[in-house]
Amino acid sequence: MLSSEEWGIVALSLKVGGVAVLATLPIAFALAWLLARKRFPGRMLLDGLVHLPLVVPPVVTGWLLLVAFGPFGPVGRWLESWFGVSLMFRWTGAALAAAIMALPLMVRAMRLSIEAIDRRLEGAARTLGASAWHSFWTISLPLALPGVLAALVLGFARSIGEFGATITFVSNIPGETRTLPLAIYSALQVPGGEAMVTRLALLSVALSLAALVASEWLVRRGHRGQDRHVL
Amino acid sequence: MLSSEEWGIVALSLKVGGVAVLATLPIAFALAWLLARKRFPGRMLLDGLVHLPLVVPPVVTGWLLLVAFGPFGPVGRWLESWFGVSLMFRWTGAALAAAIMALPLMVRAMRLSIEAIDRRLEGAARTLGASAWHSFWTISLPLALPGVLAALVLGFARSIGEFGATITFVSNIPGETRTLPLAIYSALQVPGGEAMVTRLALLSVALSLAALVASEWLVRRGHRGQDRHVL
Amino acid sequence: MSFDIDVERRLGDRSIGVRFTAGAGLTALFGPSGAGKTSILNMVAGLLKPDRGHIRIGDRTLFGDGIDLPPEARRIGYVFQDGRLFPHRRVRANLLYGHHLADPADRWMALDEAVDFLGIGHLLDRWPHGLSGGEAQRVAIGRALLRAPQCLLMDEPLSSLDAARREDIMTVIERIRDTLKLPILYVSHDRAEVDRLATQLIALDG
Amino acid sequence: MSFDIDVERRLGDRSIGVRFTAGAGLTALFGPSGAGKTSILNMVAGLLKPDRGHIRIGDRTLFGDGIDLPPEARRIGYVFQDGRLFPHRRVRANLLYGHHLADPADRWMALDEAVDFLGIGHLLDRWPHGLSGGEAQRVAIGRALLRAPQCLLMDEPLSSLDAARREDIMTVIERIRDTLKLPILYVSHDRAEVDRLATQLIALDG
Amino acid sequence: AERGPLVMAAASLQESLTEAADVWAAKGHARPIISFAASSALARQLLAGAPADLFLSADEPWMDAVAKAGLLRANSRTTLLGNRLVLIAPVGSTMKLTPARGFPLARALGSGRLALADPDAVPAGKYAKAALTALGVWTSVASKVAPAENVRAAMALVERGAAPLGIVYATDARASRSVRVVGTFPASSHPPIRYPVALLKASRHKDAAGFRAFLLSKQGRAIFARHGFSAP
Ligand SMILES: Nc1ncnc2c1ncn2[C@@H]1O[C@H](COP(=O)(O)OP(=O)(O)OP(=O)(O)O)[C@@H](O)[C@H]1O
Ligand SMILES: Nc1ncnc2c1ncn2[C@@H]1O[C@H](COP(=O)(O)OP(=O)(O)OP(=O)(O)O)[C@@H](O)[C@H]1O
Ligand SMILES: [Mg+2]
Ligand SMILES: [Mg+2]
Repeated sequence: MLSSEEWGIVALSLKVGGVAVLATLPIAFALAWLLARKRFPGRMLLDGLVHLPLVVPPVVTGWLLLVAFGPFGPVGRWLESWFGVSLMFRWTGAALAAAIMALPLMVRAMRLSIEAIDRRLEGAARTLGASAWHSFWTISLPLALPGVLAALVLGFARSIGEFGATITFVSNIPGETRTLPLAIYSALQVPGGEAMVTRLALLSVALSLAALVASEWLVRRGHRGQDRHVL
Repeated sequence: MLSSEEWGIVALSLKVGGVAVLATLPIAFALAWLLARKRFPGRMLLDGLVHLPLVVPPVVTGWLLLVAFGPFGPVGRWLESWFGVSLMFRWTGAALAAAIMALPLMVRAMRLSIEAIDRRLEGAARTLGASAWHSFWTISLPLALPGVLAALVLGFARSIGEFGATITFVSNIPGETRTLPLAIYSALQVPGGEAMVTRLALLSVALSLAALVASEWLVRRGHRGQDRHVL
Repeated sequence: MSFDIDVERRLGDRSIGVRFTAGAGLTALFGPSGAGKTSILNMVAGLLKPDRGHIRIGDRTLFGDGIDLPPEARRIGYVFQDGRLFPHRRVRANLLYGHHLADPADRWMALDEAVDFLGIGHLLDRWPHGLSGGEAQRVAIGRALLRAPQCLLMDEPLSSLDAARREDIMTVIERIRDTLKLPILYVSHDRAEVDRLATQLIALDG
Repeated sequence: MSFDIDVERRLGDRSIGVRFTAGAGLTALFGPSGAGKTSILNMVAGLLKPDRGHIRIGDRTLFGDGIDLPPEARRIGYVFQDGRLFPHRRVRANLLYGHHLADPADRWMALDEAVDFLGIGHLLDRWPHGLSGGEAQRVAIGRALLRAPQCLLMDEPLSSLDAARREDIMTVIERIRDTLKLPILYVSHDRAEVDRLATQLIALDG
Repeated sequence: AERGPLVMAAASLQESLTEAADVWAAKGHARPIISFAASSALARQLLAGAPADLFLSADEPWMDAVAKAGLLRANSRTTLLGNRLVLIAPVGSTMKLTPARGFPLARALGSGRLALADPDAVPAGKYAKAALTALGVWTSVASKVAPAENVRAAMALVERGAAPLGIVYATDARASRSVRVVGTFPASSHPPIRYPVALLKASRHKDAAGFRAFLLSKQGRAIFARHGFSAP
């Protein structure tokens, strides 16, 4: 059904999208928590920064990544000299680009859920002997689960669809950075490539539908009979 | 500070983003409501469809729009012959592209808020004489407001940043479809255009920050002292 | 005859049911925790659909014989066991929510009067969040009375009030029962309260 | 001397304050709705920070003199006026939440015993959503007792329970008061309840 | 003011064509409205029935596709410009290398990559691939290529040091201060680089043909030459 090249592209997309979303999740949650719960100077600024990848065209984001993480860039130079690591032309670079593009969506979704938590339940947990930390893990986080799941779905879908920042930052290298959207782009550049485009586009749709179904299943599993509002 | 050409670009971006978000808002809310509240055959499919613009690379979305809404496309032909309207090369087409790209983000945000509503409050409104419709307007919708505001912010930011679908669908026409990201793209094509790129990128950042501040202000105004959890 | 109720409904793995007719006045539902008192009020209010049976109040059929009136058409004032105030509306807007929706000709209590005997005048501009338990309960009573109901459902309305306030409100309930002759379905665990107010007593067992 | 409390706190445009010392046993807080009873319990529990003053229980200072213990270090069992059960955990997990966190050596009640006198054995696998008012209240009492507290705060714990269940629970409270000698701060509007349980009565006025 | 003709032009013509339009407008004509995007995107818009007057493509196949759909005005297609391919390196690089048959490109790259526009899709990349193939070095560098979205993106990779070498149009390299031209590819090593121009059948604008003629005129060609384009 799929050629082995197509399988490779799908596998790479899954790897890039999966790693991007899972690695971003804790950071995004921390940011969502900060923005939802804390008042500090520079909060609006942080909020703005988080939204940036949404506003700035992806190619510009990719270009900024190149400027920062490229061999001449400050971060790139530092990574290279301290860890001998370079993200250039690597799938890890593609994951970084995808993660940054997915970040605003993930933060917003989780922030909405965190803001909807009944904080008195956290107080109740504290009187029952839970430290702030324990109450976070057993009460706040589970109650924010709808947002976390929404963040996973949105983030994964966005990562799977990421194109502009990726190709600008790490170019379009088969087997390393050529994810589904980049393969689709290549096909679109060729007159008469529509059949290939359709085929690959349907593939990405199938991937994200699978992610959706999985997340709905998780929600349903988590919700069995419970409801958020009690007395 | 800004040249008149730059002012024109900013004004166009605001118009495109504003119209896209405001026109999409009711549709997105209706979809969010359906997905959050109703169980019907094909619900997963609808959910998947809503997420599509996130997954499929923007150029593909633009291409599909072109195929459907172009003068030779089925919808385009119908619009032309019945209403004498064409979206080709028009800012309305850019708004359509932005709206479609913003849709998944807006639906998710509002869906999260709708799912967090304490439905017993709607029951209470009904016993007080409110029709389902009145209870929706006076109880459900205000309680879903955090999600609506998040949808506005996310949708506007996404619209302001929309590039791939727009340039593919309605091209890059000064004064009509050349929004900020397209102007940035044009500047990027000019070697040494970095200064211009930076300038325009900062402009889009400023726009979206303004939107953020406005939304935070709205939230605070709406929340004065209230809290979602009572007894 | 004001109440003619015969309903049954499965909840989880148990079945809640009751069958009674009651004359005018205040009918007290009595029974242990979990017996199904709240569920029965919910069925009368139209918030919970009985699996079978009928609900008639006076000469109106609310449920049964193919009829199933929506809650807003039942013209019932329901004081919930939990306050269930609207968190996004101030106390005044909570009180007036149903009042504004009612036909002016049907209204039989004014805001001032309710505010007065409930002693909530100083709370009108507050948000529900931050009200004490008893304060919220009083606002909930006011909201239900101001909606111009033709029948009252009260689920432990006085449970967290002090004796003096309780006395004031009971006086008003008696007036509603005797002067306005509204049928009232009343849930309480307090024997003294029930003895004083109830015209009739329906016992449920758990 | 078990309670030595002297606190003050502004809430909105009013000031809540109380100052009392009480001996061993059960101290009842009595006062009209809105007097500040719940706020005082919240201050003792560490959920509301007094503007000034001190809170001492036995020989431990919970607040004042530069000390402000976090709620989890106060070793208090708090039965809230509203149930405040964790909606995402089943009844059993709600009951055991604090139990598991307590030092086994400090525990003085087992799950079985609590379930037994509260009569909630059939609810253990249920979600809090769908519990009746009295059922939720009983689970909340159990959860506070099982947390192995060294002091109890109870805010109208029996308000929506029937007489028989109330009797069972009062017997247990008496036992806790007399055998375990835990200091208890108790809010109730029920005169009979207070007369029977209270060693000492603190009146607050609104 | 009167609207000028609508011109669909390859993005790489941005500076030169803008200048040409300015000069044309200064002659008292309505200023043409120019949409710059990838030739592929523009061609697809035309294929979908977009009503434009003039199309300037960066390569022949997309113009062919539009022609095949019967959208071009008869006899209006002609070649406007030519360009050259150059090998570039970051400005600080001291690399010496002349593109010629069998030149040691792979060795010069070492473990680095060669930045190109996508050789399977984007015109500049296709020319580069053809040139390297003709010079007999393609097989040795094929696995070291970094295919970018377009020429400018490829050049950015070299400018930022991500790639030690890249192949771009002479016009691009000339305009960037961050890259150095290492060598120019022999014109014979690749198919001639040509920018075709054509009027569209759907064109109604009275100035369309005039603007096309102006671009092809001596004055027009001089503007493009100033930006580094060669005559076709
Ligand atoms: N969704 C549900 N699933 C399972 N059982 C339910 C559900 N909803 C209610 N019940 C059960 O139905 C019974 C009746 O509940 P109801 O709230 O009517 O009791 P009640 O008589 O009002 O009790 P209380 O005096 O404690 O308020 C309870 O045992 C309750 O646990
Ligand atoms: N955030 C707030 N803003 C303004 N007033 C507040 C706030 N929180 C509490 N109050 C007021 O403080 C007073 C004390 O409240 P508290 O809940 O302690 O009363 P209580 O004695 O427990 O009453 P009840 O018996 O009705 O439960 C009430 O009048 C309440 O309205
Ligand atoms: Mg009940
Ligand atoms: Mg209280």
